[in-house]
Amino acid sequence: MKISKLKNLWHLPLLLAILVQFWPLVFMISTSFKDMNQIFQASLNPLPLPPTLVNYETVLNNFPFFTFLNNTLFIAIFITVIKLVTSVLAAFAFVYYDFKYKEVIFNSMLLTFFIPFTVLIMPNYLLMSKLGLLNTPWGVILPQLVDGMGIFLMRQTMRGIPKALLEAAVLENASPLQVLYKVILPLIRPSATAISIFFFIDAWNEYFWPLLVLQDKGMYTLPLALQMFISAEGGSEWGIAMAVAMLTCLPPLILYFVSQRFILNTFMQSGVKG
Amino acid sequence: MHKSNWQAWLFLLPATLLFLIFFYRPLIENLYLSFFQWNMISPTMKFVGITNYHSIFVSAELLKIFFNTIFLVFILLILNFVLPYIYSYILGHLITKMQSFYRSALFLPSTISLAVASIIFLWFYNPIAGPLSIILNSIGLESPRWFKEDGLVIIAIATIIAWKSFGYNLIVMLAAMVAVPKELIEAAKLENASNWIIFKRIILPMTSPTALYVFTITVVFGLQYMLVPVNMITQGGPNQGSSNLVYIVYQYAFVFFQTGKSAAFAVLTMIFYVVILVAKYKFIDKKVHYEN
Amino acid sequence: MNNIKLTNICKAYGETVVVNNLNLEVKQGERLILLGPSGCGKTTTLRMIAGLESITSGELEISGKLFNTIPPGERNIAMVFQSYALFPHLTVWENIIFGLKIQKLPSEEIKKRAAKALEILNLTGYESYRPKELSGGQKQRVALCRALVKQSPYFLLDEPLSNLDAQLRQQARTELVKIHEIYKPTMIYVTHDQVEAMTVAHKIAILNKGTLQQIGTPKEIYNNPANTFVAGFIGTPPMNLCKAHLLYDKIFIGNECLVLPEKYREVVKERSTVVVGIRPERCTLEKSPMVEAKTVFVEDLGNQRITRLQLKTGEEIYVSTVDHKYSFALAQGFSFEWENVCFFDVGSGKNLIS
Amino acid sequence: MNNIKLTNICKAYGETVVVNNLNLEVKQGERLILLGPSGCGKTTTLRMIAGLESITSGELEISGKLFNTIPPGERNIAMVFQSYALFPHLTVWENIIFGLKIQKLPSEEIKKRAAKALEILNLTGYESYRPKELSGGQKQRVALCRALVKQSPYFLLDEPLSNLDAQLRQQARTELVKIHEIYKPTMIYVTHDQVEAMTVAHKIAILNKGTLQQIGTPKEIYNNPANTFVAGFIGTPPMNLCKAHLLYDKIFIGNECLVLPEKYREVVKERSTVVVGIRPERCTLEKSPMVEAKTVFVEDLGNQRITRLQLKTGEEIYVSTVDHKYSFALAQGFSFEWENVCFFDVGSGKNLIS
Amino acid sequence: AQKQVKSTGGKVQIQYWHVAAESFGGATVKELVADFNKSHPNIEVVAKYNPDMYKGLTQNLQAAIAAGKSPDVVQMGWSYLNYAADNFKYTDIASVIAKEEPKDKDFFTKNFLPNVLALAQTDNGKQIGVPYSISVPVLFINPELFAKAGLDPQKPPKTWQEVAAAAKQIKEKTGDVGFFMQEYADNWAQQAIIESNGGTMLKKVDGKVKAGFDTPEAAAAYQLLADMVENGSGLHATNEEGFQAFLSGKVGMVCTTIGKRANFEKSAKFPVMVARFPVFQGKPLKVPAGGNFLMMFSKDAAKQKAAWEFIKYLESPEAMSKWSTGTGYLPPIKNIETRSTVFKELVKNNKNVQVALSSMPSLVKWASFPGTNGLQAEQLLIDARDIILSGKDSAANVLKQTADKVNSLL
Ligand SMILES: Nc1ncnc2c1ncn2[C@@H]1O[C@H](COP(=O)(O)OP(=O)(O)OP(=O)(O)O)[C@@H](O)[C@H]1O
Ligand SMILES: Nc1ncnc2c1ncn2[C@@H]1O[C@H](COP(=O)(O)OP(=O)(O)OP(=O)(O)O)[C@@H](O)[C@H]1O
Ligand SMILES: [Mg+2]
Ligand SMILES: [Mg+2]
Repeated sequence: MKISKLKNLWHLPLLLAILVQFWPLVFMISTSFKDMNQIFQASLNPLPLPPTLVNYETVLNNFPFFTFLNNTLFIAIFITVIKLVTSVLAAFAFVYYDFKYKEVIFNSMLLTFFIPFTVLIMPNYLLMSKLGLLNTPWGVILPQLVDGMGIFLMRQTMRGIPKALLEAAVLENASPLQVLYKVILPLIRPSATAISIFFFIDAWNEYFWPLLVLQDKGMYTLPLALQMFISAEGGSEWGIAMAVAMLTCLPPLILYFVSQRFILNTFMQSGVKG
Repeated sequence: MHKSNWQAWLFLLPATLLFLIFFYRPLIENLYLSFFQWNMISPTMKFVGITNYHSIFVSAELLKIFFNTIFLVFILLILNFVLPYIYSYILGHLITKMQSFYRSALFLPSTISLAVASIIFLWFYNPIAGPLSIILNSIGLESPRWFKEDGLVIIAIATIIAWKSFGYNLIVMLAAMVAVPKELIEAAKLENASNWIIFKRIILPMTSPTALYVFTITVVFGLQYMLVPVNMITQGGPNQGSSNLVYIVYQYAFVFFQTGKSAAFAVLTMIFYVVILVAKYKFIDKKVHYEN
Repeated sequence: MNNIKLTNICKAYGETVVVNNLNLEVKQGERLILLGPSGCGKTTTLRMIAGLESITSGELEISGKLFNTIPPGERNIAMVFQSYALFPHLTVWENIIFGLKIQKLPSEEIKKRAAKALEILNLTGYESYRPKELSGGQKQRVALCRALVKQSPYFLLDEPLSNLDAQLRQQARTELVKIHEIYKPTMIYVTHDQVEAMTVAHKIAILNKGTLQQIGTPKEIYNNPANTFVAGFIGTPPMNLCKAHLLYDKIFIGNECLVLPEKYREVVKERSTVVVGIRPERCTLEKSPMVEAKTVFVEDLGNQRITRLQLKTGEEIYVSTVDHKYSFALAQGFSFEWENVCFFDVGSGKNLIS
Repeated sequence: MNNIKLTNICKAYGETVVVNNLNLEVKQGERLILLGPSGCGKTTTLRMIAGLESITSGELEISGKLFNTIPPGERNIAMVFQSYALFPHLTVWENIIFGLKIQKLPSEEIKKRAAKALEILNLTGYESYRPKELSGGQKQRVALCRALVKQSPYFLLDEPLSNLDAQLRQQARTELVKIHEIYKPTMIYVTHDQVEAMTVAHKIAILNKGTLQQIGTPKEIYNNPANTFVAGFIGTPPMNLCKAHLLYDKIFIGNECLVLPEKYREVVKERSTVVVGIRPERCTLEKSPMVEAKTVFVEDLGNQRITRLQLKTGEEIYVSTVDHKYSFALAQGFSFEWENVCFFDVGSGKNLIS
Repeated sequence: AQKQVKSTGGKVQIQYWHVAAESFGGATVKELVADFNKSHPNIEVVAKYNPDMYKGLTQNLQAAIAAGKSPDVVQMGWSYLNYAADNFKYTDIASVIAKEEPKDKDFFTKNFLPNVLALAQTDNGKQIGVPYSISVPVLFINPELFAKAGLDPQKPPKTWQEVAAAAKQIKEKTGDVGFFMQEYADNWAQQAIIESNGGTMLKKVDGKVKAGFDTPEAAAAYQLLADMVENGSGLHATNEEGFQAFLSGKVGMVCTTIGKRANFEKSAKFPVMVARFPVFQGKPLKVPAGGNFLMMFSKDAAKQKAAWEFIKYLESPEAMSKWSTGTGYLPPIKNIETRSTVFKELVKNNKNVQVALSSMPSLVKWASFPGTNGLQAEQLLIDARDIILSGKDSAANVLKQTADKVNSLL
């Protein structure tokens, strides 16, 4: 094919999109290295001159940053692990067994993915309150332990395994758990990893539900800690807020950078259809 | 494949339980609560019949909120459905270099917390001191009050959501784009078809199932994501200008402490969704080309 | 007595019957080949025997015991899948001992068996390779290996060679027969490749649309097809089938009046029409032929020429000749010998001789 | 003069050269078949001609004009893809008229052409079907139809029959030739099926690893392969190739001392070793053979028997016989006629005669 | 952790809920609690921060009470006074004093001005808590922008007419915005301007509370703000945006709580000045008290006593000075300048605090909307503010309509 110069014009909209998508990140990074004065003087200038670590120092010295970090980690990891387990088990049932109303049950699970979370918050909040789980990590964790999308993605991944492999294992007298353990899990590991990372990032970033459930600062997750610095009665501390934002975004970003190929491929291959 | 029902159920048990408790039970409870007047603390709940629904339907609020919802959905569809569609075509079929770079880079914001995004955009849209206003000023325009004008506020909120979910939608669309067999496009090229014709006559129909999926998640995720920026930036203002069917549920429950009306709104919202889903199956699915 | 016996086996998916009243017996040490067009139910039959598919009705007996409801893992059947079904995350060695480990055999025994099988199949040295590092032929041997180590008396193979290219295929099927001769398991082998069927089988069972058409030795099937379906299915080009009218001792093939020998008149009995079948390679092109015909088209395959002739009735006949034996350019038609002709009933398609 | 001419065409992906210095000419109305093992560059060559792949170096002339940089849409070439490349969301009719509509032909003309093509290909009545509702053979015909309606003087086909089963394939290729005879386009046809190549081609070009091995009529290629690659590639079983030592007028095949006729001594010249090639069907099994050999294995394919013989040197020879002609059980070896023997250079593999 | 009140080793443990974010008094709370715990070995106060200000705290309180785990001492926002009185089972501090510590019986009269004490009383005069933090609306000024516009920052506008004129001048001379009034999700600052023009927020008709803001005075006050926005000299934006703009030097005056003083002084690149909340020509100054008062929710006697001890400590001049320094709140107690040397110093050194203190005698109650729909009614007034400021309709019309709606809700 003739590669014309015109073809390169298509890069323009893409570069524009990159610019738009990256601006907020650049702003966040640069502001986090500016002191109060710089922030309000030159908001367009991305280069903090001179860069200062004062915001990070404040965050690390004056705030229980590591408590927030621990809380977030605990909640996100717990959710990720359990969600992975529930999704894998359910997806396995859908892939391995044939039972009555299979598709109906599957669809009713998938459907939950389409229910807006807000519609559920009040009853769930009341439940947490009845169980005495408000202001505990468990209150945050419980309603997030299962995910229609997760089951869907897992099932999709497992469907990619040739049925003959499972049958070969069955012929060798492998029990369902052995099939899951010895055949399916090793085979879907890359996708499962990607999906878990996505679970983790989602749980890590969750803002709204923890905001309702957690009241005690000692319980806070990082995204919640953020709003301590914005719209506070005493006024907003932009530099500090951006430093916290940076620290909040860093783990997901690192995870993404490390595993982006997996993640993108998993979404590309899931062959989602409505 | 294997018929042991009870075994299958054993594997399904954890997920099923959790779904029942945290997804299906609340739907029912909403219906129940919507017939009562209550403030979440008082030990007694007052049965009021359909009063809550009645007061919702007679208020002017409902219309505005409904309109806001539709408008938000409309903007989101442009930003998160049409735009990714076009971009995925460019990315999948029109350029040959740097594909994976664009892919990775454009997906990146999906990993960022919406709370962070909201704060950054709050600054971005500042009508006096924000970068956008500085740019607008420099070309002689005055920045509008993004978060204080009806309509504009919805657009501003929508851009925050778009920023977050553009990448994911793009990737999903892109997957469908590249799944269109290269040979089909080449066959069309041999017939001297232009890029536009290829897009219109081949890509569009062949990616329609995925497009429908992206369409749906744009609506669903959009209304879900909206909660964070609205709560952090506008609290539904100005004058309910950024409120919508989903936010109002939260507002009545946790700002006004009127569980009955909140629940009633939740029920209405679910009905709205069901209508959309049914409409999707009835009208849109017919026009979609499904491979299987 | 490690035989496999199917009695009136049926399989239906909802309304559609996929295997219909199948009766089949495979004796100990025998190689039975299931042959048939795509979708005829070969795989389904195999999977029912393996227990991977439930049996709708009928009885499956293995070694004289009713096996209908025994779970697949307990049937002690070794199966080689069309796609080999090697576990891609395991090495050759791990693949081979997968089942033995689940059976919890002593590790000494496992090692012994696996080493032996690897040696027989010439795979020693490949133990730590992963399937994707192997060629098609090697993969196929690993799959065989995994079946071998089970030392199961029953071997089921579902188109084990279909993924190989022509050259490898020939090698592999020779190997397969060799291995069978060593272990002598009772073997059922599915294919839709005729050459494979003809060369490997002790007995061939031909299926069509879920119904058994014929079961017999390759020779029987080739020379004496039970009906027109089998006749048209076996051989490339397949047996020529054309309608012939009968009048007293005369038979009209392509409007040509021939005398039907006494012997065959008993076969066709009172019929006024019959379908005659002659294999293309049993026809000869002649200058003064028994049946006159026009040469329409000649395909030269190098080692063999296919001549398409058109009879006066418009019917077409293929004649296959080895080119350096005949001068076909002058041919005015074809001849044959009566003993090479099959007679089929027009309605049912049944072979009237067998 | 609708010919296609490739001069020194090369195609490289980065460092790897996929097509190497290819020279090829297809005359108007000719059917050229590109044959070669998988990955040899057949598809790439075709795609360069269609303009779907850029040409690294060399010249592509179509009708005498340099076509290297003309965009594919303007070349007016019809192409049938291996996978058919039917638009799944369009009906048969819409698929066929897709290109015509883009060309903005008057709708009368479109209708006329499409109806004609549908009729020729026996697809009338299927206009409103979608590709997924068609069988493999029908799909293939729709793809052909789409190419036909263009009434383009150039036809490129990339393994158009590879997805069909044996029976259909035979039908389809006859049809294809028939259609070609009607329209007489200049045609390049890619396949790796030999039977197809032998029966369809006016000329065959054999590629290996991007390099042209031989170009000639099917007969030339079969009887006189240019080198050992072609010899081993064409024919099932392929030509027997074995090393022979020469001493004065003697030639040693399988340790058997034979007298090489004068005529061939000139061919082999001063060489002390040579590779001799004999087609399996040109060998005969004899009780008192020219070359003694042990029968290792006999495969009965019904219409033909393949006998594997082992020479004293350990080399193996296949002999293909039509079963009712020879009694092979008593065979002590095989004979052949010198005129059927090819001689190849040991180093380069070149045929010494041609 | 939600350790409920447990008596460990004879210690009474009580919970103190506050809204002091880390950047706004959080450290002071810590210091005060530590200090108290040290000096009261038999009591242990556990402090708990509640995000999202008083709304957040009220939400949490709802939940805690519903779960039967109410805290002991709570910072309650002034505007939540009626809601708290109606919906929460609080502990009557006066009766605790009478029962447990009779010696403190004149605590209230001794420490507070009557107008300040009244802030924590319901409409029928019931004292439901103790005033703790007071903030007043003031005018923050950017003197550099003033100078640039040819205005004298030393003579800040005293009346709203002057504010409007100054804003206009700033806009015309510098192109920057002249004025911004805070737009929190409450009507606090707006109440100040309405009432300073002689309007009211709520009125009582036949013992029932009705909207009182549909008067010409209220409309005029609001219209003045709307006109500023209309002609470009005033800014209508979210709070955060307004403050960002001010700190970036792009707004001349910001009307907001004195509580922002410390943050503004630290963040702005110019010397922030504070002026008193302006008045309308010839009308008295009325500023609603922002901040909070302390309420008690202890149930058993021991904890009630401990809670009272703690409240007394928080209201002591020393603690009060620390609190005021740490937050910028004004102390509600009488004569603090003379009772605490720390505070004396603070006032002497910071003119801005002085200015704020001078409006203390003009304190009035922050209007609080009663009833189950009270919060929703207040939201209506917030919505009205948006409509008026965006210039969609005249203030008079909007206030009238809103009053009708509010009346139907109340
Ligand atoms: N799960 C199923 N539900 C319904 N029909 C099925 C199912 N599985 C197979 N069939 C049908 O049963 C018939 C027989 O299938 P089977 O796989 O046994 O064919 P086969 O002889 O192995 O064909 P091939 O040579 O193509 O492998 C086919 O027509 C197929 O469509
Ligand atoms: N885009 C590409 N980049 C690098 N190598 C390529 C590319 N496309 C094809 N090749 C290589 O070029 C060689 C020739 O490919 P081509 O598709 O022409 O083979 P072919 O002869 O058509 O084979 P087959 O019979 O399998 O279709 C192959 O080795 C292939 O791996
Ligand atoms: Mg099969
Ligand atoms: Mg190819």
